[in-house]
Amino acid sequence: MLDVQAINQYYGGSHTLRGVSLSLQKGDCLALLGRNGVGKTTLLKCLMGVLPVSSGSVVFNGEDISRLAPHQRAARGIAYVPQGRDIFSRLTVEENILMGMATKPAAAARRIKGEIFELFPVLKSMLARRGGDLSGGQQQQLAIARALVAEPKLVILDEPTEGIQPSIIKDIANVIKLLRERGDIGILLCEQYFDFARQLADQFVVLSRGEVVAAGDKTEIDGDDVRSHLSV
Amino acid sequence: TDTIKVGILHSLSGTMAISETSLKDVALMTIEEINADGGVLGKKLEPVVVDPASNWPLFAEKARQLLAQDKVSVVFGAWTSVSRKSALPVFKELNGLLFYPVQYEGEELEKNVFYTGAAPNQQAIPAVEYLMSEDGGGAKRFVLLGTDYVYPRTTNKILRAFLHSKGVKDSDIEEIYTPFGHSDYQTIVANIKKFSTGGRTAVISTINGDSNVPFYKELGNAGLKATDVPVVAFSVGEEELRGVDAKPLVGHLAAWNYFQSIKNPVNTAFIDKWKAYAKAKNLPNASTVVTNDPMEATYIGIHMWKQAVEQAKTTDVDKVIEAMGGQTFTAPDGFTIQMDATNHHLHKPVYIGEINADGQFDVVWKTKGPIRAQPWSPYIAGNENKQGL
Amino acid sequence: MTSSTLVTTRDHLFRRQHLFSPRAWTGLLIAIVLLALLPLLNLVLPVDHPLHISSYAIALLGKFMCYAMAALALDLVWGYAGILSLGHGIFFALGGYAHGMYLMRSIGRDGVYQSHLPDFMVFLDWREYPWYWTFTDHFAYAMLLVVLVPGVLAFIFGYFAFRSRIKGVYFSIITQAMTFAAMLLFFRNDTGFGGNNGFTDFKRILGFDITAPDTRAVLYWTTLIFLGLALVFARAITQSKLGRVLTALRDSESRLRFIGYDPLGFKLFVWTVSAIMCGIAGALYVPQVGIINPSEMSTETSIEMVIWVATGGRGTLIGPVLGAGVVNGLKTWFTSALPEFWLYALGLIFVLTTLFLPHGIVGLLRRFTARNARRTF
Amino acid sequence: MGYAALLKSWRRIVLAILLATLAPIALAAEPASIDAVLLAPLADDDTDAKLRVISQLGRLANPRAAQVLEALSNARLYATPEGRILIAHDGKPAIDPATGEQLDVPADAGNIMINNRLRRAIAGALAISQLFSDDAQVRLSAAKRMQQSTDTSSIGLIAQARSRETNAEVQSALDVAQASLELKSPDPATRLRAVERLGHTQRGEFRPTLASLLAQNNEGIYAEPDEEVRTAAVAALRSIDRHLSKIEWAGNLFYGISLGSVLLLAALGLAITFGLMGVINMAHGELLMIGAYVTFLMQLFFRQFAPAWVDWYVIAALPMAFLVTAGVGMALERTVIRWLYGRPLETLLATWGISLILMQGVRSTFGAQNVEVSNPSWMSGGVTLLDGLVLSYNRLAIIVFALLVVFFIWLLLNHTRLGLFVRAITQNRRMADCVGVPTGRIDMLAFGLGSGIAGLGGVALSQLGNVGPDLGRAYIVDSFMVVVLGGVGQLAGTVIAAMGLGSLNKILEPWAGAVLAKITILVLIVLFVQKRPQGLFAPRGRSVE
Amino acid sequence: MQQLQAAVLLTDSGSDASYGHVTTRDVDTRHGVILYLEDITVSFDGFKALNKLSLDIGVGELRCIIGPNGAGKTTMMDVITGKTAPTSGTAFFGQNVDLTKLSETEIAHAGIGRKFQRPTVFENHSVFENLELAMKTDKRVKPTLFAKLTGEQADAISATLELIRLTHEAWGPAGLLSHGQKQWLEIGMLLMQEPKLLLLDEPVAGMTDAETERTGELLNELKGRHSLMVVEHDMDFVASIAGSGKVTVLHEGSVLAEGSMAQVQADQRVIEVYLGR
Ligand SMILES: Nc1ncnc2c1ncn2[C@@H]1O[C@H](COP(=O)(O)OP(=O)(O)OP(=O)(O)O)[C@@H](O)[C@H]1O
Ligand SMILES: Nc1ncnc2c1ncn2[C@@H]1O[C@H](COP(=O)(O)OP(=O)(O)OP(=O)(O)O)[C@@H](O)[C@H]1O
Ligand SMILES: NC(N)=O
Ligand SMILES: [Mg+2]
Ligand SMILES: [Mg+2]
Repeated sequence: MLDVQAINQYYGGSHTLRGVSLSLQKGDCLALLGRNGVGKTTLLKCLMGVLPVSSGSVVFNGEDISRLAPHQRAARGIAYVPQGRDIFSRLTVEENILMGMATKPAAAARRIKGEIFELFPVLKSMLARRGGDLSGGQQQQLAIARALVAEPKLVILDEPTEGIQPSIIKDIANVIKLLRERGDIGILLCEQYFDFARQLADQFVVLSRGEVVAAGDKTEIDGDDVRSHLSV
Repeated sequence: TDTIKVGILHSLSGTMAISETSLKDVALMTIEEINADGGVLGKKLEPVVVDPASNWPLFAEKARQLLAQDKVSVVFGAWTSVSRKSALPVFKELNGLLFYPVQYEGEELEKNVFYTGAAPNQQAIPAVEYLMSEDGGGAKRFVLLGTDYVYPRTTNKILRAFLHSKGVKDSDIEEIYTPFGHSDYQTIVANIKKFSTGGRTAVISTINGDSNVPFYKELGNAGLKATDVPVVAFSVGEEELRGVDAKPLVGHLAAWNYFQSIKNPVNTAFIDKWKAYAKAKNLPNASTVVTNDPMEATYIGIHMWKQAVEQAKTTDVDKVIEAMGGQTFTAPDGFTIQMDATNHHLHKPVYIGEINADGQFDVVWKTKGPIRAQPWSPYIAGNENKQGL
Repeated sequence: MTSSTLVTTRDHLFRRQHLFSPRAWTGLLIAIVLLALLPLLNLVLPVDHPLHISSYAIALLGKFMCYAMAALALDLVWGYAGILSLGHGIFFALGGYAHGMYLMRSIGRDGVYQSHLPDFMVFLDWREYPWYWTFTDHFAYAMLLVVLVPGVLAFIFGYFAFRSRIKGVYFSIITQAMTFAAMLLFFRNDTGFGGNNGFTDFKRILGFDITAPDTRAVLYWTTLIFLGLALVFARAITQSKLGRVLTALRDSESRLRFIGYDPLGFKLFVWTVSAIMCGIAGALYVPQVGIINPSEMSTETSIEMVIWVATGGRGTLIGPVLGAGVVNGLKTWFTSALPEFWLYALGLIFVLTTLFLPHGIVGLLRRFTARNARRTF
Repeated sequence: MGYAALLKSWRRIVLAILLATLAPIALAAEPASIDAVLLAPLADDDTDAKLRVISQLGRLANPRAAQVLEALSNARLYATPEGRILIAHDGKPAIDPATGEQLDVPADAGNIMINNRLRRAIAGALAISQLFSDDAQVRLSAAKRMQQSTDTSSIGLIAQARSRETNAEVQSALDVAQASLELKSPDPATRLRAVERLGHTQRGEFRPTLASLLAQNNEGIYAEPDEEVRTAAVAALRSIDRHLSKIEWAGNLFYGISLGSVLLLAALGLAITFGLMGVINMAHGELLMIGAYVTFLMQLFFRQFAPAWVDWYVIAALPMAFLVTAGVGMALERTVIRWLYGRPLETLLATWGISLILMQGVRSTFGAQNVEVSNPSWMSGGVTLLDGLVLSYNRLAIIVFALLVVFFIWLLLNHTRLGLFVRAITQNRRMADCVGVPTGRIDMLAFGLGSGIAGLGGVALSQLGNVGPDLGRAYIVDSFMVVVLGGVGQLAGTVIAAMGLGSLNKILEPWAGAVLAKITILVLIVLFVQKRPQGLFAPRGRSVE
Repeated sequence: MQQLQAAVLLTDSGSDASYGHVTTRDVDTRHGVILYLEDITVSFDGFKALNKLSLDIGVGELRCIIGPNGAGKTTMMDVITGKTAPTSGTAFFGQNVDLTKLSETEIAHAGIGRKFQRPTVFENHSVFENLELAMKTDKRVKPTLFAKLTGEQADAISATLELIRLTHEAWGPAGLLSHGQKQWLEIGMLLMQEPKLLLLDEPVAGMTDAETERTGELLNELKGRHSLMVVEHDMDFVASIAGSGKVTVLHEGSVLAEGSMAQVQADQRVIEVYLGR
């Protein structure tokens, strides 16, 4: 469903992504790994359309979306949990979740379905609180909830477990598994927490200095090999 | 050179543009008229228009530009007294020549300036006398309402002294000032109303510029009619009334030395010329243009300067000043008026008009003929000895 | 520790610790010398000489330099410390009024009413100078006021505002409110500063005829010297560690607190310095322009100052100086060349500058001299 | 024939008899038509003679005399050079009141001008005959006018009217009118009764006459000789003064609310473009101005094409102004402002430039002068409360209108997603884009909405003050103050701030004057922000950083 | 590892205030306790983020704090650093410094440094300048205006740069760093302040496992000579730094459990609310 071909990206003079390619099938979970500062976030931003690519293509469900604006990509079913959460800090929790449904028709986006609160019960008790007042972990949960209510076809998660308590990480893992099992959604997961990634991913792509240095599915790839790419 | 440069120093933007743009246009019209007549000393006049943008210090700067850079022979310009005061030092320093076309407070006499508007005794004093007369309503109490700057302050100082001389007590005089651009007159109108419960009251308004419209609207809506509390204004003319619905104002008064409604052939020609000019130049709202007192004063000023230059046979400032004294001109105000030989002011007739529904004035009182200006008001102590230059 | 690291570090540190790069020093000196020569073209050359410069042009340049100094002062707080003042006109005006009081008293009895009082006091029937005019006939005292009045006002205002942690638009708006209030106050004739007219018709400064060409030239040079000093001084501040604290303050004030800096003192320092600089600019402006009135405190004036800075390039020092010169130069030129259309031209320039020159004139210059420019100013 | 006409109405007979006793001159006149000789002085310059004619005409119980008076007061009376007086009618031939002859006004006929003194006299003269009108409303206003009369000779007429009057309101008005004349009665008891009656009215207009009773001449002798009457006068004055101060308070409150709604209307658009969107929109004032000019154009349009409906031009101007300014706003947003999001201070520079262009644009098109926008008749004048407090209709309308606009915005922001989207965009544009908000379109709509509301504000402002190129400049500072004081992005805060500033201003103004009041307000704003550095409705907590 | 040591040595020299005089009362830690929190309550519109929280930390202790999201860990740090005023309760730095009466700046002066949960660096300043600003020195106006960077100080900054592996980015704006790099920069800034008590809110969030390990080593080095309070959700990391030290579990604003890592991990209540089954 997602096919990324030879993306190049520059920040001013520095070449951040160098010919990155990857592809993701419906129902799969792809984990994107790499050390700090190698360009993982940059890649995800390029996929979401937040950053322009200077060359290469992003094809989603057969359509080249590499020139589309983020909201157009969102409309095509891509949801994004950014690193750093990007909560609308002065909107209430409820409004934040409603924002997740921005691509839906207004009538359908009046109420929040209860399901999401089963996953993140804490949000339910805090609907009226401002997003920015939440604790770090609560915000992270909110960001994930916001992406999930959009009922996306592809969800891009940039370090979703950051700052989240262990028990909820487990829950999130379960949800991702569940989504994956449903088979109608693609998951692109960028993660530092290797065990978490390994538990969920069908495929791995390891990035180093903007280049793909290793890729393969979970049967092919060897954990220690990946780890070696991740250490200094 | 084969032209004579003439500076025009009127605000074309900012708060005073309302009043001053038409003076610039009249000046250009007059210059065109003179040029069509063969110019001055065989040379064409070349207008140099600058925009001091209602900013007083800019008046000084632009005056300096006109005199030092463009080397104009004369400048026609300024409206508010404060702009004149700010440009004055430049005219003195560079020995320039300024024709100032607006009624003002007096208390000034400069060799480099010719005042073609009214001094207080040619406008304010007769207006108050009229208000006190049987016909004017026999006012006993007075609200002196003005914009807070030198012209209203000084004028009211003179008027207060004048009223004292007529036996009016301080308790029967209320002086109120508002800043330029003031727009909420609710409280002030309520105050006037309250003040008027103390006896026959008239308002003497030296409100300038933009504030007049909200003031009159408030007055109308608060139900204060001219028959109850008449307002006489010194800065409201035909041009200002273009921006107001005149119906609620009918009966309120203004004192000037000229009204568009004055009937005489010179005036008719002047009005026609102006209307034709507006149409030809495609001025905004050309179909509704009006003439007013400062426009007439500008027109007179330019013509008199031309006469003086021709008499002096030079544009040299000192010689022109010399030649200005005693110049006469058949003015649209219905008289052949004269530049005083000593005090640089015109002898002017005084008219008091009531606003009618068309935004014009019906003359209800006038002097028999032109009267001489007293720039040094006799009502101000210490002025007794000041007369000519 | 690799040696290459040390080299770059030292390199950077070296560049950082010098006030100006040699190139910038040269440029600055050449500019000052050229500007200093201009009045001579007015004084020495005969009027009809092709190189003669009119007294008008000199006066204009003198005025622009005062504006440039005000812009520089504003940029110090806005560009570096992120404090946007929409009311800097008040400091400019207060400096001007302080000097103006002295100039008014130097008129002596040469006014219209030949009184020892200024004309406007005479027509208000005042018999004596009000207390706040005491000693203003002494030049030195007036100069003290030029520094003290804007300085003290800024200090008090700043102390309370910064202590309450008023920031962003809230701060901008209260500076506007303060200046607007002051303008209304000064517009009142009863306040004792000449109302709408302000002070004008000066005759003498320190006994010299204020309109004499050589007096004007001296005023011009004085302004030039002060502008040069202001530039060096501002550069010294922004180059110091304090300068970096200021920019940190602009970007994240609360973070700065947690590493142990008290923003109050830093803000107050730069705010007061800026106000004083602005006051001095105002004091230099008055004798050259020949009038000071409350319109200098109008909202428009203060906003225009912001515009000079933005046009020139906020957060650079030469930018505001250029901005003040260019914007005012264009304005002067347009108001005569296109008296009825100048607002279109000026407005369009503002719009285009923001759209196409996000870093102002300096940004444009840098694009041309891209290589070395980054650290010169 | 004249008598025949009189016989038609018994009222007229009564009146004629009455007039016969009171005004012998009137008897001599021919009632149906008017003697040209009587009218002749109207053509001259002598005001006193004119006054005599007016008072005589007033006593002629003659419709034609009333017609002459009305024509005189409406400047429709002409005099030919031969001294013939003609009543002109718009579109119809003129009538010679002396002969009834219909003819065109000769070209050399001059309009007879009047002044305030004559106007007052005409009103009084007309009032006498109107006292006997069939219409109670006309009688009432005539009676009120008679209260101002100083002509003691009309006492009898008033008494007569009073005796026949059935309407209670008119009765009491006549009583007052009678009382005000009876102050001059030689009988102390009558005077006493009159003083008491006038005191009861509590109306300020009787203050001068009552006060004059207490005046002392140089020898210390009172104008009113009777001690008892003087005591009553003192009491009456006190009662009037009490009432006046009550009116003053109520007035200040009203003025405050009214000023508040003006500030509110001026600021509401900015509450959206600046408060919600973060654009420091210096061209906001010019959007107000455009709204006002649209109103002006609508008025022109109606005058030209639908003169019968001209009173409703303001209503029609509302949607037009909204659309036009919204269009201008959207165009600005698409061409300039969209490039500046995230650089709020740059918007200041660009919108300042835009404001200069818009201002000059209007100046070039409509001229530098103000244009005339008149209140529709239903917005002119006012309702009188408490016998002396006039609440003008235009201000009332504006208060109501302000509330409506607030309600409209509230609906839009809280019951559509627009408000949510706009707030989300200003907080985190990139993320809003990522969740699927078409930021470009929302920005355009929101800016259009803010501008459109500014346009509505402009319509309102056009009803109060100047409509000229500088209109906007006058409101820009106040608008920003209101929005900021209320707390940026807080609609409720904006409303309260506007009302608070308005009321405070008007409470301070009577004793401090307009300027000091404004200065005080500004100083209070500065102090207030010390206490609330984020405005009235400041959000607190972590989310603020 | 030798750079690491260098940095640790540097932070050691902090006590002798060699960079001009810093005017704060000396913290009295004679009782061996550097931080006392007693009955701290913080309520936001009725919601109690902290509820009668009591806690103390000994001199030289490294205390790990864990607890569910929203337990109040960050709020506690806010109270200690003066960002949030407690609704009730007392907070003392040593025996004598009442933290509730001091401003953020004064608390920083007294010797408490903090790394924030979300990295907050001066984005427009270079990495070098970020460290320079944080560096312990007299931070009042006048000394700052006339401050000159000494060779010694420059070296200290260079050492820290090496330690946080940002030498190559030293002169680029900090805003351009990646998330993990900013985390490191924050840690670097904290070290430059040479505080007596270091508060670290989720120091390894977003770091790779290798980086996490390094951080652990660094903290272990600091332990003993400095007092540290570390908040983390990464249990392996917590285990690696806690050693035999105490771990405190916060829940709903107060202490739920306290003890060694093993004790805590075995606690049923902790498993219930935090670790999950
Ligand atoms: N706006 C920018 N301009 C220039 N360089 C940037 C910018 N943003 C990031 N970089 C640089 O690009 C590189 C990649 O950054 P990116 O955020 O993609 O890393 P990452 O792999 O997500 O790291 P982390 O694991 O720390 O989140 C980093 O070296 C960073 O310094
Ligand atoms: N200003 C505020 N207004 C309302 N609630 C707040 C505010 N600040 C914090 N809270 C609430 O207080 C609680 C404690 O927050 P805190 O950030 O201290 O949690 P934490 O323990 O740091 O959590 P995490 O592990 O997720 O970072 C949370 O429920 C949060 O929503
Ligand atoms: N002279 C005037 N009207 O200012
Ligand atoms: Mg990343
Ligand atoms: Mg936390």
